[in-house]
Amino acid sequence: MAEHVAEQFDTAERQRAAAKFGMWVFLASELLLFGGLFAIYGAYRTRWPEDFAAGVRENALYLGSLNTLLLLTSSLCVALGVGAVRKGRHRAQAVWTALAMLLGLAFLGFKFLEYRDHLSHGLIPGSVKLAADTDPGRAAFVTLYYTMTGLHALHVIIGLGVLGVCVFRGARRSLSEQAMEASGLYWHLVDVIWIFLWPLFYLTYGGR
Amino acid sequence: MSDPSYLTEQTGVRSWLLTRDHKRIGVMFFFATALALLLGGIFALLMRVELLTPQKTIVEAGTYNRLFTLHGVVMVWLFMIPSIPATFGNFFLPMMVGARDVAFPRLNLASFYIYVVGAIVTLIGMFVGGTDTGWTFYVPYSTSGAFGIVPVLIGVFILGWSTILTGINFITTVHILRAKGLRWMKLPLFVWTMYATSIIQVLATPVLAITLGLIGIDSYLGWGIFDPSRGGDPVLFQHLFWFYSHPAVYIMILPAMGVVSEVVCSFARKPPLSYKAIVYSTLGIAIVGFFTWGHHMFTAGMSTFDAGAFGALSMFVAIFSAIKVFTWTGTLYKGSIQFATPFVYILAFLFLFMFGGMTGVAVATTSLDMHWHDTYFVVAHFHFIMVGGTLTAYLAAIHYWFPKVTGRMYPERAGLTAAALVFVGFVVTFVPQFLLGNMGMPRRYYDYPAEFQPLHMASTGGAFLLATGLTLVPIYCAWAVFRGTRVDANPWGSAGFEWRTTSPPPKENFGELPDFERSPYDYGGPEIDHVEEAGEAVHG
Amino acid sequence: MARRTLSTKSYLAAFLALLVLAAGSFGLSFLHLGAFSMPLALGVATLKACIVAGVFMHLLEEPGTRSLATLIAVMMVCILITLAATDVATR
Amino acid sequence: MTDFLRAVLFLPDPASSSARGIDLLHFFVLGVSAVGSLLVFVLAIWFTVRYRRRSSSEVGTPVSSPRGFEVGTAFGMFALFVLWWGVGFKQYIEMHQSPKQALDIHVVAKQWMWKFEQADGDVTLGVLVVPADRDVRLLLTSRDVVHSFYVPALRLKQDAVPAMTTSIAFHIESPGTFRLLCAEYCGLSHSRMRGRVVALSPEDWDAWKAGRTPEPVAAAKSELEVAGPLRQKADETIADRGRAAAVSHGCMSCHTATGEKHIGPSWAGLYRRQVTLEDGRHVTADENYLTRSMMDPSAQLVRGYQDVMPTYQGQIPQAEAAAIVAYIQSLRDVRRRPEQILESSASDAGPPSPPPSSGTQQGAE
Ligand code: HEA
Ligand code: HEA
Ligand code: HEC
Ligand code: CUA
Ligand SMILES: [Cu+2]
Repeated sequence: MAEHVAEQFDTAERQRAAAKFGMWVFLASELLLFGGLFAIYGAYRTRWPEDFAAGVRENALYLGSLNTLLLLTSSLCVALGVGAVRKGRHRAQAVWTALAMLLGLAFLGFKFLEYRDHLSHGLIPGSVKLAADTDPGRAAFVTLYYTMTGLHALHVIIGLGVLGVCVFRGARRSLSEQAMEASGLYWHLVDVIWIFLWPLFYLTYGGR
Repeated sequence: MSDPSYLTEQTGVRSWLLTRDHKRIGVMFFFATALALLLGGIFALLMRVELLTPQKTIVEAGTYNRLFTLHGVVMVWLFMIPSIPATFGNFFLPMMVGARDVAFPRLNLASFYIYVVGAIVTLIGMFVGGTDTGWTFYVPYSTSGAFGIVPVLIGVFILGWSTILTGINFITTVHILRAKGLRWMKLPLFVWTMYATSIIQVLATPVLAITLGLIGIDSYLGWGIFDPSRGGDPVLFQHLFWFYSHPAVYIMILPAMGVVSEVVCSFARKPPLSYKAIVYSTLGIAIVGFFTWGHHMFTAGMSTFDAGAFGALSMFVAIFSAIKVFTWTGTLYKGSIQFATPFVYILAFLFLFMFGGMTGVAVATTSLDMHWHDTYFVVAHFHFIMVGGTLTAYLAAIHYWFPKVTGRMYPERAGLTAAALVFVGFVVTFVPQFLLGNMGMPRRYYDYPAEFQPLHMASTGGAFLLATGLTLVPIYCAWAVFRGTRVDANPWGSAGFEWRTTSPPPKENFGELPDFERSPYDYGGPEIDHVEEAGEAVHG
Repeated sequence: MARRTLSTKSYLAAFLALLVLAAGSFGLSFLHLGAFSMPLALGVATLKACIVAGVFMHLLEEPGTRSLATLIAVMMVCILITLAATDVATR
Repeated sequence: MTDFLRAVLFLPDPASSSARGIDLLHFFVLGVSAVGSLLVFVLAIWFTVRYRRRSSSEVGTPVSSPRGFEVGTAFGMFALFVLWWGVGFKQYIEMHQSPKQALDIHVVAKQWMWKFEQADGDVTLGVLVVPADRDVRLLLTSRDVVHSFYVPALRLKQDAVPAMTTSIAFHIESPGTFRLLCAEYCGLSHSRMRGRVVALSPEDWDAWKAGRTPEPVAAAKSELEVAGPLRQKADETIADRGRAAAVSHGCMSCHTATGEKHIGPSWAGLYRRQVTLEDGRHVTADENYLTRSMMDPSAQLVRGYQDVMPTYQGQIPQAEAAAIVAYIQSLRDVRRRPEQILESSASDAGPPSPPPSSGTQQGAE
């Protein structure tokens, strides 16, 4: 289908460039949104290195790593989806994107299991128990864990919504290349954030 | 009139409220932000009246604390940050890059409504919640109050997204929609400042959003991220808050600097002394401005090491502003200077901004800030820049572009009278505040020791003079919209792109696209070679 | 259209590289690396992020300004983290 | 000359030599700013008159900036600012260094009152009584929100932050009474959170320590609106109260005051020593370290000990925590047992600890 070009653009090419560029700027903004949390993590980890390492050690290493695998794979699927739409193969696009969504849902499912496990161990942010029974460093770790992965999970949910629209419109062959690319960019950003959350919350218990 | 302008092309309330025309959105933003200015000004005057006497004058302590919070929040987030970018930026940025509209017109309209919703939520939140934290929301005071500050936080959070969307729109427009032949280093200087402002908006605002979100969580759910009784670090909150709020002061001043560059060149009818110097210093401010936030925390218990680093970086960023001030002044040399209201405001700007900025460097001097921090000296510093600098440039912009936006001229005599009142009123209001700071008068004080009273009385008197001057502006402007003399396309004889179309412009901005290869600062005239005579005269 | 387009093959190669790096990072976490574990893990993460950005997000296809914009954002985040953490460390 | 400038700038009379030094920088900085801004203003106005437009079609003559203009401006400004920064930062560091032999006073701020505790148990509300011509160091903390200790005559200000100990030093030259204000917004009565700093002559100081109330102190108290007693001469010193608190919180089941090592390190001779941490870092056991060791012990584990000490965050009231710190300070000169000296000098790779000073009031018991 011929793309509709809005009046402010000379060509469809420019319109496509604008959509993608705008998305990039938005992603830069999103990066800083997480940046604030990373700064808090950095400051508190500097202050309580031991507590944080201990906190990491107690997190579900295998579940978290499985989740990394899921998100990386979903990113590949989205990238293949974009490749497909560029070649005009809308069907393939819808399939790849749907697959990515499935992986994303699985990610959320495992995340949910992890949260449930933590909560059942009394690691409830803000609870009196957490404040009273744990060292402040441990409590800070737990709180940051929920805040950072929680905000990330929120982004996964939004990303799933965006991808859902892409599947829907792809199936009806009414999805423009730029819309798919922009949606894909968003999903990849969610992946990139997780690439950093993974070591911060699951891997770096080194030391002892 | 032959072709309909953007004002007459469609009429009716709906055609305004649902418009995607960047010019109409700019006009709507203008009315909304001017209303905010009025509101913030009323709060300021109430505060000034209260401060007439050392004890209670008209309100109780609790009310006073809410007043300065309202004043700060309204002036910063409802007025100053969107003021120039969302009104004049929206109106002129697409014209100045030769585009028919911004890149994402629907997003643009959305950001207007997000602003309106955010503003309403913020105001209602503050009245209902009785927010009395000051605009800085320092923890643990903000998270310990019996009244929820959560509604205000949500309001400011929403306003932040409006700012971010505007920023994304502008950056994309400048990158993608420049007209053929318009190269980066030929862009009007106002576009450059809007571009730099947008970068800050996009990169700094999300940090505010997350920080406010966290104190919302702290005070509502009690997670204690910044709560010292749970091991949280209140000083860390200050780091995050100022990581946004210091760059935010450059969101407030950079657009004003863009206006100054445009008006100076137009009114002297010559290119700037050095185009490159202005462009690079604009970008320099936008980038280095991110590294100086800690200068608000010299007495906060921050480490001595950080204090030294932030002090040095703050002085570094001031150099860019210095280059700009000297370049503007030098631009006047050998100009053909028209003396009219916008230019009067520019003269005021040069003086007030420079002194305000230098006092900024003064408070950035670590040992001096030990005395000045949180006193009226700081209050005077930032009012010199925000009122004497930005508000003054905003007024210059109103008068300079009035004929372009409305197709009519404001009354010059009234304009000059208002400008004189504003300048005198301003000096009388805020110079005494420097002295109060020196004497040791802390800010956010409802009661004060009696010996501070004479200076406070002078300040209050000045505030009313200032308010009188400001009130004149909307009155004669409203008159001029209907009764002012009609003007042709380019009443100032400017070379700027926006003056190369009819006044008011048509919906598509340009009937016939002008030649964008001709610089917006090209007035003809022989290029004289630098150095010799130019040299001495330029150095202040 | 004069743009370089990344092929399906390059996506798969990138994915493979990501898997290898992830496995490496995972393996490293079992070694008792002490103070090195953090910089190493973050270094690998950065590399992975670059691959995702370059290939999946097509930064390699785009004009340099996109990369520049991203770099500036990344730089701001780093500055924020560094100066806030030095304060805590040297207070 | 300086007095004249002070009068013009409305600066209060300085009460210390560092305030005098700061004033000099103050004059220089504000002078340069005012003169510079006025020059630019006058120049701009002069250009406006000199180059006013004479006909409506006239245009300006393009002038490009003289060579080296931007670079010259940048370097000129840079040199000027480096000067300010250097002088200012030096002064700043001096105010934050702890002088040796200083009189330590604990300041506890709360909404909306100042409480001052000296090591010998003198507690005053609202009025800080210090000897003139002597180094004084304040150790500030807050019980609720952030406050700021501000004495304009000293050109000095320091925030009091909950769960943190900040410090600031000053030296008042001659007897006098100075205004104290709270400079960080702290709620409803922030503007009434005021007090006085009274510097006493040696005779008056002795009288004060002997339990009398010298005239300047009484006058300062009567100027304040703060109700309540001026002074609570505690029956015991702050260090005594610290000992009691330490016992009641169970510290002594793991720590000793005599130098023997127990589950935890002994507190004897701990204050101001270099402590070697588990991760190899060396820190000085100052107030801030001691406070943090209580509130969050596992953040800085001492080498050779288990991470068994519970956190006392939120369990010890701020005042008692400060008292315990004072108690540990008072144990500074208790000799450690030989085996412990051996043990610690073996692990002390860091620089030698500063020589203990005896002039402090902590050992008064
Ligand atoms: C538009 C807003 C704006 C701008 C542009 C600035 C610009 C600057 N500000 Fe300001 N500032 C505020 C708004 C602004 N500020 C606000 C709102 C606060 C209070 C916040 C609160 O606590 O509520 C504040 C507070 C504030 C503080 C904290 C004070 C305290 O609380 O103790 C400091 C400290 O360093 C500071 C420094 C600076 C510096 C170095 C600049 C520099 O960027 C200035 C650079 C400009 C110049 C230096 C002028 C041009 C220079 C020349 C022409 C050279 C002249 C040469 C000679 C005279 C020889 N500002
Ligand atoms: C943009 C920012 C801005 C502006 C313009 C102003 C304007 C003014 N401010 Fe404000 N001020 C702040 C930002 C601003 N302020 C901030 C951030 C604080 C800190 C708050 C805090 O501590 O948390 C502060 C604090 C502050 C204090 C300190 C309070 C305290 O610490 O106790 C005082 C005291 O005098 C004061 C006074 C004034 C006065 C007299 C004006 C006057 O200039 C106002 C004059 C304006 C009017 C009277 C309105 C007239 C307008 C119209 C009639 C409509 C015009 C329409 C058009 C021109 C189109 N302000
Ligand atoms: C269960 C035993 C135990 C109790 C009870 C205990 N501590 Fe400790 N404390 C330790 C151990 C073990 C260390 C050394 C390891 C470390 O730094 O955490 C220590 C270290 C310290 C240090 C740092 C000493 C140094 O040499 O640097 C201070 C200060 C301290 N404790 C204060 C207190 C106070 C105050 C209390 C009571 C309110 C208290 N402790 C209660 C076991 C205890
Ligand atoms: Cu205490 Cu203000
Ligand atoms: Cu600042």
